Amino acid sequence: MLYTQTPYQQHRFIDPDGNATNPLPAWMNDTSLLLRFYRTMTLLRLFDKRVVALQRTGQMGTYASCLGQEAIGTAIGCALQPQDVFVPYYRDQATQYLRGVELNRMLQYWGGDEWGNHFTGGAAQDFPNCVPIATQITHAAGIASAFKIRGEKRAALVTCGDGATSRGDFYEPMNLAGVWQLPMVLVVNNNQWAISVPRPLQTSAVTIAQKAMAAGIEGFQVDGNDVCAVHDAVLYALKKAHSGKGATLIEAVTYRLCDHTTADDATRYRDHQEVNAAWTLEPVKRLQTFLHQRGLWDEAKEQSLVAECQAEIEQAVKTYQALPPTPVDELFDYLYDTTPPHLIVQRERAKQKSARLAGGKRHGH
Amino acid sequence: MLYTQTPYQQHRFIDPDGNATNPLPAWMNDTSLLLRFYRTMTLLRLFDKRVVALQRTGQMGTYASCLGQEAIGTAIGCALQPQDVFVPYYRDQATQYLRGVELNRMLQYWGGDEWGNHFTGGAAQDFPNCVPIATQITHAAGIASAFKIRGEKRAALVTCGDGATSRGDFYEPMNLAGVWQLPMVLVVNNNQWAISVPRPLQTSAVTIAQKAMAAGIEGFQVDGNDVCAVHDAVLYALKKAHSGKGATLIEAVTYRLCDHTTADDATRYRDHQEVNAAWTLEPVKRLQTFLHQRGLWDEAKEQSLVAECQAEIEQAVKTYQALPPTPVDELFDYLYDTTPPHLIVQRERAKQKSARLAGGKRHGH
Amino acid sequence: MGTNSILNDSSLTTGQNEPATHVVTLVEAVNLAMARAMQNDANVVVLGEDVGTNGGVFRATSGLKERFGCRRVMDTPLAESLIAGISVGMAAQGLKPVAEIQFLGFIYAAVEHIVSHAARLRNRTRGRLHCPMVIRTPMGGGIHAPEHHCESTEAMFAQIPGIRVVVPSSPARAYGLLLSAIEDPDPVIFLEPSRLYRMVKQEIRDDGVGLPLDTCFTLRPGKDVTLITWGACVHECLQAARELEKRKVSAEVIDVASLNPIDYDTLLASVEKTGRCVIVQEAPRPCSVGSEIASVMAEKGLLFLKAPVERVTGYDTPIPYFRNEQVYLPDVHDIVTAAVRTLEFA
Amino acid sequence: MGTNSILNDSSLTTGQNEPATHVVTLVEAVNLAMARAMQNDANVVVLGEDVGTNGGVFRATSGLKERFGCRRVMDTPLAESLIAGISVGMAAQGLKPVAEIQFLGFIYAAVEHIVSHAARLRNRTRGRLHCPMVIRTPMGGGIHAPEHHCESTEAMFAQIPGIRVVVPSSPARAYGLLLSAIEDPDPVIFLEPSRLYRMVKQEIRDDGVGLPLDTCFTLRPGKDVTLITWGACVHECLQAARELEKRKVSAEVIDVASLNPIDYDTLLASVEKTGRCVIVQEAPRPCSVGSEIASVMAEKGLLFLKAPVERVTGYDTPIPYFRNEQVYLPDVHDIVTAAVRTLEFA
Ligand SMILES: Cc1ncc(C[n+]2csc(CCOP(=O)(O)OP(=O)(O)O)c2C)c(N)n1
Ligand SMILES: Cc1ncc(C[n+]2csc(CCOP(=O)(O)OP(=O)(O)O)c2C)c(N)n1
Ligand SMILES: [Mg+2]
Ligand SMILES: [Mg+2]
Repeated sequence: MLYTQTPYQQHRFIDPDGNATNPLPAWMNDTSLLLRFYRTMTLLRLFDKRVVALQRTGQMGTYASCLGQEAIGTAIGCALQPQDVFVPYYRDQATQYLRGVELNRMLQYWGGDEWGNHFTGGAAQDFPNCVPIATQITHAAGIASAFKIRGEKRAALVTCGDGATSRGDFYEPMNLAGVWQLPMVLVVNNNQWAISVPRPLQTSAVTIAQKAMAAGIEGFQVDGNDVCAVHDAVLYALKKAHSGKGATLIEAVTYRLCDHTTADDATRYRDHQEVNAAWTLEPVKRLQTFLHQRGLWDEAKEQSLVAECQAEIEQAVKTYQALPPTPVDELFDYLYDTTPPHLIVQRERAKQKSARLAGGKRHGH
Repeated sequence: MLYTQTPYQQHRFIDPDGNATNPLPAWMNDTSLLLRFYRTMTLLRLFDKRVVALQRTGQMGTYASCLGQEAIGTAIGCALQPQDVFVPYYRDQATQYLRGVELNRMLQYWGGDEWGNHFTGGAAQDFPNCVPIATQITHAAGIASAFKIRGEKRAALVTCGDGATSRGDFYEPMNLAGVWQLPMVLVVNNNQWAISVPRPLQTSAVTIAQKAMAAGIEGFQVDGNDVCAVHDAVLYALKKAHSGKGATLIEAVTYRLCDHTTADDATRYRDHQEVNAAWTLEPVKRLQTFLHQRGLWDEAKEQSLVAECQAEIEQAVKTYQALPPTPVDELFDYLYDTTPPHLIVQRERAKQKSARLAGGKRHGH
Repeated sequence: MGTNSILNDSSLTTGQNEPATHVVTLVEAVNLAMARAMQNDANVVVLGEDVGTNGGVFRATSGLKERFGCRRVMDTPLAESLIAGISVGMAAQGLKPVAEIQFLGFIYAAVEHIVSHAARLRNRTRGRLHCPMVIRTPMGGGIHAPEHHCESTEAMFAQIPGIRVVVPSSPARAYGLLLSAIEDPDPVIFLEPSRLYRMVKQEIRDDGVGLPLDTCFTLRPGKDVTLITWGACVHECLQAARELEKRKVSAEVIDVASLNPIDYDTLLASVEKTGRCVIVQEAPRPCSVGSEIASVMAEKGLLFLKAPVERVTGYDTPIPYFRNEQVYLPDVHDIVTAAVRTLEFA
Repeated sequence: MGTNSILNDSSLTTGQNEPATHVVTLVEAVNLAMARAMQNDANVVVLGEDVGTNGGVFRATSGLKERFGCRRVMDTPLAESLIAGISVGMAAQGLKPVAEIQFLGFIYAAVEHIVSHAARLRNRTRGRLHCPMVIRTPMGGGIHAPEHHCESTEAMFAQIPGIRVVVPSSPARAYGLLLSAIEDPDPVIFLEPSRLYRMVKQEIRDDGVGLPLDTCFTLRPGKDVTLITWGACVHECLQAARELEKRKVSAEVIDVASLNPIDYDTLLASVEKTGRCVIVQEAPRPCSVGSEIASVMAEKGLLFLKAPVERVTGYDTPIPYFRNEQVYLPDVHDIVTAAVRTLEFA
């Protein structure tokens, strides 16, 4: 693990074998939080598997799994405050879940329905997934600017991948965050691959964290497979943001154990050895071992947790599968605040057409 | 003067009082080169003044003067090899002049005529001025890629301003230059202002040079008012590029003694003291003093040089003023390699219209 | 460009008494509208390159920073994608950013944030988030400016569902339309014809009353031919109409003003009345706003068109460097000739 | 997406003997054309995201890196503005870059380099420098893809003077048009309908012969009504023509193929013959390629149009997420209905 200039030095608390690397921070005495980490990561791993299965059986659109990267989203989700705004990319299921986005809503999004972005409760102000790579970082800088302008003690936390760091939308808002001392936290999920492009072909910077120097802000790496390390780093950065001390870039080093998406076949461009090696570092097992050693976890607990998660997931899948398609009218109702005349005409045509298509389906031609 | 990580350490050879700061590099024994520096800077300073006068009297369009920044363009122009390609922004009159772009052609460009971009001779492959800020850097990376792909010992040297460093087009190609080890030299004319925006509002990075770390390439500052310092730095970077050792970012620290352009009024946003202080550091006087001290320059030489430059400039102004406007046909002839039918029709209409307008002018209505 | 802000006008700074009237240029009207909006709504903020101390390169934001402070009038680093993208974030948080892009020719880097985000945020989130932002930028030729400073690519935005595109052609419409654009809950691209910035002065009442964004403005009634245009060409069309009057031709002149969505009803009603349609724009033809209007005539106007639709436009080339720009810009003669063609058609 | 490159075909790798014929899909034809161009001209290089080892997310560049090496088939960092901008630099240096933008929805960041540089370099330098580059990108809906992967914003480029915009609708046209696009000395935006990538197979002769970029393709002669379209909709139009035939209506189907510049002569000649014009596109209407074609009919067709021009298009909204995309995409029924309307008009 490499560093860049920062007062922050805690890049890891739990090593790959699940052993603590002292000293541990006080907050790690909160076992309920540690168990919440574990539950979330377990749930997400099972959820991911289920969604991929749905896709393979034609019940789901293209899906981006977060296999192997659950620690990052979990750590962020548990660190964010209610008043903060989360700006995801598209591998942030764990954070979204912890922010209160229902699993069935995530299914709805990946299933091709705009209502999947209609978050409520704690996530009501969070941004939806962002497909155009890195653009969400600029939005986060705007959100952080709004907080600064209004003098609110809130932070915008935004995520992106390692590939995203090659885009102007990574540098421009980070530079602004430096000049305007914005309450922004940028967490890079460095999973070593951007689809088929390995990290070394993305940049020759030794670390992604050092890119913070271009913006004159603080940046550092953490072990992205150690949920505690990521959590502590995010706590540090959020505290800094909330107290008006500016923005932070956190590079969470992990590995994409899954294909890029269900539309991808990673065997075309990377070999087994690399993936197998990465499996020895993965975050869920690591935390489990750690909890075991502390007597906080056992086989029975594991089994009931898995059963509980399965049930929650199946419930979400049922809800998703029962959803009728969005009425096509909404395509026109949410485009402008007041729908202009020509769209009202088109809305009628669209309704008739969808009726025709439904009829067509019914009569099977 | 601050540094970033680099083996290169020669940020200054001539201090503001014209005194040498030893040790001087061998190439500085080449007095003819030193005199070429001085002649070019003197010519450009006089040229600039003349063009502004033309603009004030309605004989020229908006013009971006390089007052105070002559050392940078001069140093670059004398360091570039014929096989290299120069990719300017729009304050590079000195480099363009040394590359063989005639003064009257520069007048033609700023005077609103595309032929002002039709360089010949040594500049035939150079890019024209680039108005959309920073975009030229990406083109330079493409040119450098072509050299690398073809295995040619050539470099692309590109310039930009301090404001340009806030744009994606600054970071993206610099990052690529790192990954692909491109033969590219990026010289930032840090003249402290982007129109009315002072350098500290552009970025909170302590130096612009350190932005090179984001791309994993070498970057450093030089005294942009010391033509010898800039020249030595560019020689170093070009040698590196020619020998396949990759790209360099050079931050040349100087000051924009002029308004941003003739359309700007800098008194609205910066005060006299700052400008006056900057005048004590300006490059032409500095080199002159240095040459004096070495017995290479005297009042008589100065007078004849000024006269010679004035003559050259007046000749260029005459040529420019004698130019007829470009026939409007060319608007259609150079759009596509083969002009499509609808444009041939439009070309006829355009010819008739320009005849009408000319007629109109003649008859004064 | 040296005119000073009229914000020193005390009647304005103390927004108490009777709304003041001012005789202003178009750019001053833009300035007045922003000042009024900022005074009425603390959520309105202004951002862009050189909009602060310098008051904008055309002085559109002159005096705003002094009056409302640097937290509400922000000089950004030099990055258009950034300006558009942070505006999306600010707007989603309930601010009403009014961003300046220094020239339309520099907006292209911002297209991704406009098309993929600003235009879609409401729809993608089914109304959970929306984007009340305005991007102001000068457009068009005729000011002897350098290359890239004279673009007329309004169609690039007029074709995007989910945003509005508005072009004022007089100080009064600049004031009223900009106020409405700022109040509008959806993103608006507000294109200011730089050629008009200081062309005419007009008395306007600074009463904070906006003009509708969903209608064209019929500037001159007529019965023989309809001249449809927007932005700077409005003035050539009005002159052309006067020319035509001398020839006993009554031309109706319509300023489309809102290019997206377009008020088709007014346009169709006029052409139904006159039977003749001349569309005038600075932009090249292909896939332009003029194409869209002409195509609606082709769909709906076949029964009442007495002559083919005429388009008077720039050539299908980039606008030339300024030494030749006059040949490119539609002028009164071009418009009159086209109108006469529609009248002589049989 | 798992099909393998057909470059293993030896007759191709040793370009000696009789040009081989292959039965290929559209995406395989694209692959063949690039391979042929790279074999014939060492200046042709391919770049983009995932175009190397992965062979492109649709496998369009599959096998090229293995065959021509990583200096001619370059995986770039993830940055579209970069991809377009370095292509400009490479092209100005005499290379012929063929850049892939992974989806049309991600090209927006590249608009500045396309509009302000690629399209103008020749004109700005009066022919001293020019820009022989191709940007390939998949377009359109109908493949159940995530948001931003189904755009039809061809008009954004069809309106830009100085570039070409080409859309193939069959494997043979993909092969021939792409070869010509790569050979063309000017920048070409080459839009590949992803819905067609694997829809049909067709036998093509890999003879390196290109198809003209300045003509439409009349795919089906007819005398009663002209169906004008491009890209994926070509197939719905051909089906619609067959439907209409059952009703004794003879429909001419024209694939515009080159959207900028457009071959207006062929389109006008056809509508002059049939008197009826139905334009079909996936894109929304405002300022679209369909608008441009309809407007030309309004200018030139008044005397021979027997019915109003009909436009069958997507709605003036973004294309919905895939669960509703079928309602958005023009289908055979929509086209037949519009054609019948033109025939019943009186
Ligand atoms: C602007 C843009 N370009 C290209 C794509 C296609 N694409 C989707 S994901 C991806 C790779 C992203 O890699 P990274 O940033 O490392 O995130 P990861 O998927 O690895 O988590 C690409 C190229 C896109 N979605 N947006
Ligand atoms: C993309 C773009 N945005 C805005 C402008 C308008 N503009 C012209 S010069 C300039 C400031 C450039 O400052 P800097 O990069 O420091 O160069 P300098 O002029 O100081 O040498 C701006 C904003 C432009 N030309 N291009
Ligand atoms: Mg990645
Ligand atoms: Mg500067």
